[in-house]
Amino acid sequence: MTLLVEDLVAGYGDARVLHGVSLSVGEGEICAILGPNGAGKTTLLRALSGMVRARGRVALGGTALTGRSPDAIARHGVAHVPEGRGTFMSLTVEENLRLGAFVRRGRAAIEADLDRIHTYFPALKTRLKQAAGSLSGGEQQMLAIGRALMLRPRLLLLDEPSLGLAPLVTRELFRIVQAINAEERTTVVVVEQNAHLALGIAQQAHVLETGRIVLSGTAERIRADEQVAQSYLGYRV
Amino acid sequence: MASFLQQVVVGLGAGAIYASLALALVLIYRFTGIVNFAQGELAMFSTYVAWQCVAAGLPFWAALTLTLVVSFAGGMLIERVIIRPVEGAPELTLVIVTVGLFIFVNAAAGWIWTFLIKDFPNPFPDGALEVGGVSVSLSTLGVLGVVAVVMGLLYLLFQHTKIGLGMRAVAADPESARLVGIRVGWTLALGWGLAATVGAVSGVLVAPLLFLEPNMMGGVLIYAFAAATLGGFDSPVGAVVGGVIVGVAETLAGAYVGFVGSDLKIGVPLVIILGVLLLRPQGLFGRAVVERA
Amino acid sequence: MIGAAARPALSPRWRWGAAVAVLAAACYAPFQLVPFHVFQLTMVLVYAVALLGLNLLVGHAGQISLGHGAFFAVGAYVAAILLERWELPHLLTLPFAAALAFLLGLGLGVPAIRLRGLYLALVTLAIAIFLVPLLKRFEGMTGGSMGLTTAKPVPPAWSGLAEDQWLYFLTLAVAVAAFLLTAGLLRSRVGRALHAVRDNEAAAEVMGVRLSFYKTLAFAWSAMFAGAAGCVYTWVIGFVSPDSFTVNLSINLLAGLVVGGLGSLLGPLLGALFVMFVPSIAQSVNDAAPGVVFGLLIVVVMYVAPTGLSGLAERLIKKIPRKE
Amino acid sequence: MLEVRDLTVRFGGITALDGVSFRVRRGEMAGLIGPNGAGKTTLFNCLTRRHDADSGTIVYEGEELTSVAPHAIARLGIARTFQNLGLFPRLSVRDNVLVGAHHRGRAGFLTAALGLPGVRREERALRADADAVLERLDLARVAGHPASGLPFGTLKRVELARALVGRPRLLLLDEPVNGLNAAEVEEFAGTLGAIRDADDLTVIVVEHHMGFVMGTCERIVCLDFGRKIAEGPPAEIRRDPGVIEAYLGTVA
Amino acid sequence: GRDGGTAGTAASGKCQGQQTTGITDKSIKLGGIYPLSGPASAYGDIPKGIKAYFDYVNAEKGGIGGRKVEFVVRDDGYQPPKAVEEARRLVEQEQVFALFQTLGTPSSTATWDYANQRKVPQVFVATGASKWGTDTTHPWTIGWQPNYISEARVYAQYLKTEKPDAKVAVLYQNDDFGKDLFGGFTRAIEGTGIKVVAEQSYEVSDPSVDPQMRNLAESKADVLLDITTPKFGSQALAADARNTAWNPLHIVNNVAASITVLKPVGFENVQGVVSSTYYKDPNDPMWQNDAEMALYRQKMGQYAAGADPNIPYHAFGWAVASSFHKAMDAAACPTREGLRDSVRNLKGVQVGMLLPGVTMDTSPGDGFPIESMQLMTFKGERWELFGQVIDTRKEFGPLTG
Ligand SMILES: Nc1ncnc2c1ncn2[C@@H]1O[C@H](COP(=O)(O)OP(=O)(O)OP(=O)(O)O)[C@@H](O)[C@H]1O
Ligand SMILES: Nc1ncnc2c1ncn2[C@@H]1O[C@H](COP(=O)(O)OP(=O)(O)OP(=O)(O)O)[C@@H](O)[C@H]1O
Ligand SMILES: [Mg+2]
Ligand SMILES: [Mg+2]
Repeated sequence: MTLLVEDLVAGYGDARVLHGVSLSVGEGEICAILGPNGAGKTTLLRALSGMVRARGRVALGGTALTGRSPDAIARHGVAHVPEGRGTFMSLTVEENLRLGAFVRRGRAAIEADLDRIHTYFPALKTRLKQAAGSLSGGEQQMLAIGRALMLRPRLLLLDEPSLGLAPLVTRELFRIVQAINAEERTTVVVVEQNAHLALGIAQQAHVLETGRIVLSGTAERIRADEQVAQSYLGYRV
Repeated sequence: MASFLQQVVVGLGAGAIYASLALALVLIYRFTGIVNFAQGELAMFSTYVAWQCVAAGLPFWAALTLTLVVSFAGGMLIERVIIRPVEGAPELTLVIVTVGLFIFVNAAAGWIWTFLIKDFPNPFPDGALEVGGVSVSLSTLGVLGVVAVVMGLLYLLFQHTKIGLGMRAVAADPESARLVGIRVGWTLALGWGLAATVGAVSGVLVAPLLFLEPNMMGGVLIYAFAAATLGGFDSPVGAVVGGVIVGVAETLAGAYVGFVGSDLKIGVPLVIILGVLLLRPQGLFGRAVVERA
Repeated sequence: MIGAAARPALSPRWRWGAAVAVLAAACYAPFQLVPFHVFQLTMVLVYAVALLGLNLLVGHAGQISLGHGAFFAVGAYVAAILLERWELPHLLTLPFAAALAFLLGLGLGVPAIRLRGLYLALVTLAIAIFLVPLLKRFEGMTGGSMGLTTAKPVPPAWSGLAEDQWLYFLTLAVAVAAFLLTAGLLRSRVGRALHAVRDNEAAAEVMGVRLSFYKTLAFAWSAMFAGAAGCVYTWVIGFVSPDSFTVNLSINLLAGLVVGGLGSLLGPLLGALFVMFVPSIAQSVNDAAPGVVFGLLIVVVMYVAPTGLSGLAERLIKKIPRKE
Repeated sequence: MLEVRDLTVRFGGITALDGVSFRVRRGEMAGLIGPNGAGKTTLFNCLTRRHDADSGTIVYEGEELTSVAPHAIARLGIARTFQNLGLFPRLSVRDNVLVGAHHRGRAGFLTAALGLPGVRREERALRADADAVLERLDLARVAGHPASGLPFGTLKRVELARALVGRPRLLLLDEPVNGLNAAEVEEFAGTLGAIRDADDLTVIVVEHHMGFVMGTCERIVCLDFGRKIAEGPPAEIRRDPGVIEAYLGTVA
Repeated sequence: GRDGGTAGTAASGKCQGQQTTGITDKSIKLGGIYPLSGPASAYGDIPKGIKAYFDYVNAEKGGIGGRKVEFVVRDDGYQPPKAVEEARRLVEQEQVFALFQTLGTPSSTATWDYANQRKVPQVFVATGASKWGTDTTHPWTIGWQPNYISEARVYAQYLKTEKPDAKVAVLYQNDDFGKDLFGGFTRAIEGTGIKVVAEQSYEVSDPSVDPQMRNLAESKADVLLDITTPKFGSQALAADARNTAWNPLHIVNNVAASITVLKPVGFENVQGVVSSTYYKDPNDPMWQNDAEMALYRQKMGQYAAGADPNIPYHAFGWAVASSFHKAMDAAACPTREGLRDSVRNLKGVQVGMLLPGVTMDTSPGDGFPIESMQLMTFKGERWELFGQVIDTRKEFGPLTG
């Protein structure tokens, strides 16, 4: 489904963080957001999923999302892997995953999806009855992603999904996202510091700096940009 | 021996009463993550509603049904009107709001119904069962039975239903609960509604034994807190086991431990609770929270 | 934008200025007010001292006590017994009351090492409940349910003050001392350690904060202030009885603190004002059932100021435009 | 400086660490890598006494750590950062950092409450130190801001500042460059190197950012399922088939 | 400041130099302190009866001696420090003539030093503690209702004649009230064949007295002395009724003897219960045709609309207000000193709401206005008075500290 964002303004209390962000992501497209520490990437995703109040226009497949509560937005098919993961620490891993499918119906499909998550992240499978709070950092990250996928979202918002994941798993993760995107035409917005990987699967990308989009284009174009290369792709010791 | 057993039975009866309110406390704790100081007063208010229905000529069971419905709606209304505006505030703020609610409901009941003692029809038949020289009143049996049923229902709700899962998610982390699509506001309102209903059951069980007046649940609340603390605040089974332990221990100590006597017997559950919590800080049946650095 | 969020409501210089102005006003007040109002202010200060202590524990160290009325009662009873049975001069009762409350707080701090949040709160509540029959039991010492009546402190001739004024200044001295002591604590490494324990125990411990030590001592200091407040209470009221120290007192104290504002220096004072004056306001609104109004007022205040009146005050002060 | 011998930690049925042994020399920068759930954080937790080891020993500067009280670790000169952030959200950045210097202070309840001159002197000194560290890590601008509400990357730096102000000799960093972009990682590597040289620090760093680990660490230990599967210089580790199989994957 | 706001008329003649604060030729201002909030709010009904009485007197009788009564009620929530505050508010700010009723022993004790220092009459405090009458250092404070010790003596006397070898089980509230009454009883049976064989106390915060009743039943005593407040009274009566294996003579103290306490238990369950009384219970059919009761009902309806006249506390308020009326009428001077002296010099004063034969009598050496009670037993749906009105002073001699 097409995601349309126009002139989005958001912040915390009196402090404004986003100063009019506009972008559009076509159905089944992957959009990468890059930007330095503190640019407002997280805030952008939070505004999309309703976690922070925002002005402007957000529409998914023609339905306006602005001003709606996060749960209404989630019921509309938007899944968000938030910064800090939002794990239900006192619940078990399995309960966390099932909560991802809370708004879905159809027992069989949900069970099948649980199995699917287990194959994506075998590490979780052996920990199903364990309190999610006792997982390692990376395992919790897998859980957060798994939980989002359990929604079978139409729009998937990923905030630094590779955070804390081992290299092997990170690559696997991006492969999975690409596969889901291809098979189910899920629209994806991904904020990611590992620009190589993000640009590798994205069709388009935006660079956010101090709450404004300073550069947009196709993934290839962005990759070719010198500034971007220096800040996001460059590091080789 | 018979006399000892008789004391145990008396303690069981008291314990069942504590447990009935403790169940409501546990319920709301599970849903909202707070202790509700007004729970007892809401139960008392519900009981007055039932009394009013009976006084207006309704048959007992119809009055009871109506009361449960009214209590459920009232609980939800309270959540919407009083709790919702402070949702997301620090936990203690919420607790103090329930203290305010406690004072409000107590005073309102006195204002509406006066402080005269009302008798409340007993749903259970009079009389007692005699077993080996120990007499167990049918009321006590009835209360125990109802408490067991409510406990079972709550256990099923918590452990085996989707709403149970959703509600635990809300109590654990409301923001994440929203992110997965749970209507947090409705879940909380539902929690208040259900807790008020369970509270109403408690009030209706208690009223024939303690007599209905605005302060009826004040003392019960204290012991219900003790029961829930001992059993672990998030477990319905714990609430009942805790209630029974508190009731029996207190009764036996009051009867047999000379220097404790009936004035200091309230110290006995305190000592038990301290002892248990020092060994198991999460209570007998509570879940330990795993925290990782 | 970060600067704006970081700006405290008042700069330190302003804070000191305000403190000095308040103190000056406090010293001037008793000469301007009728004795009844002087008495009311005295009681406000008594509660403020207790709330300062409670704030140290709840607001700063993050541990909930629903039983602070018990420490208050212990302080009050120590004073009453020393005055009544040993005929000690008033001022001498203060160290004893504070010390005994401190020791009891230390003892109760031990379960606090292990118990968390709710469980600790309810254990302290149980202790406050238990205290009432306990006071009645030791009748020979405590006067049982009849309580003890004590003499009021007599103003020394050199002061030229009336009894109410003298009491007021004694209480003010205790309150200022309590305020300075807590302010000193909070400004230091100790205050930071308490805050750290409140916000994240595990991280605090890794930083070298000894949890058991800080938790028990926070309890003890907090109890000490409550005990001192109780002692001054006895000076002012001249009568103690078990019924004066029921659970309601403990719950009122906590409610007052939360209403005033947890973890702020101003909170205890605002909370004390609330505890002292709002019940009368409630009665003037509805004297058939003041509780209805009082209960509602608590709810409404928490609605308007979820972080307490001090938070509200801070927000209002911030609204005043100032040049940067 | 540090010797871990045969360390085993179990949680119920899970063996998080299974007989791990290794040494770290003074002044060394060691890397600790391994798949998610391999036990890296658990190892840090043992070093800082968050967990009891089921068996094994940890000797730090000749002292057996397993019998040291958790709060006494900081005084021995061990500081750490947390993988999922372990800040004090309501405290300002400066106060967060000052808590890191807690063990360097002496003020007790009574002396602090009375505001004795010694306490003030000590406080002034600590504040000066904290401000210096904040300056060095480019945090002075946010020093008065509460920790909650700052961007993730900033908070990571606050944690580092908090660890440094305690003047540690052994610094344990759990995924320090998490969430930083390439340029920021580079900058961080530079800063860390400078600090290490200046303060004569020994560092153990857990990180999944291979560029960073391979570029900065002199020696790397790789864990998998709680066991050490490899140890050696970066170049060797990079080619180790076990490490590739379990952790890096084929295109490392 | 409001000092001297409502200075009264200057007293003249023999009353020269006495205090006239709060009283003029046209008005008299009284202040009362009751728990209107908190767990003891039930007592908050007393001032409603008082108010109704004063309103009635103001409207239809031209006030007390031509003075319209203004009655200011303050709430202390049954907390002594609050009572002190409210007493000072009434005296210093409201400038009342007298404190007409403070309720409860703790609140009254907390305020009496102040009232006496200030020389403000604190009349007819609503508690039955004996110290109001025996204490000699607080001349400005006086009680009204029969003190608990005297009441205990009435029951002791009754047992001495009816059951000289009685084995008594006692249930009492663990506070000043319970202790006073129980203590008085123990002293009154000293040297007789009557023995206390079991005692159990309860706290007002207890949910129920069932466990205590269970323990008392073990004693197999043949008399139960039930010293409780209304709710616990109902519970004890019900527990006694439920326990068919134990059937003691149940003596319930006056505080819990109202028909409103007995009715919820079921009249069939309280037959033969014994108590004593001194004022008329509006629920008791016995007083159906009583003139004062009729007046009370009518005026309550008129001046206290919405209040239920069946609540005995209203009748209590009515009775104490009319007692005050009588005392004020008898005062030689319309001054605070006049009131103080008047209430300590009552001679056979009859009050309509008191039982026939119960009068108010005091003297400089006797600070107890009401010391007579009559025993009664419950039959059918009403109390039945029996025997004579017992003047405990005559029967047992004066009560001393
Ligand atoms: N809860 C909050 N309260 C107040 N300000 C906040 C809050 N969260 C973020 N901010 C501010 O918003 C700005 C943008 O933060 P945001 O987290 O969106 O950045 P980011 O681009 O995601 O950075 P990072 O890469 O470090 O995660 C920052 O200046 C931050 O201080
Ligand atoms: N308290 C606990 N209870 C049960 N299992 C635990 C507990 N703590 C840790 N574990 C398990 O121990 C294993 C090791 O965890 P640890 O956090 O050390 O991994 P890690 O190597 O740091 O992984 P990551 O790279 O994901 O951070 C994990 O599988 C985790 O689930
Ligand atoms: Mg971010
Ligand atoms: Mg880890």
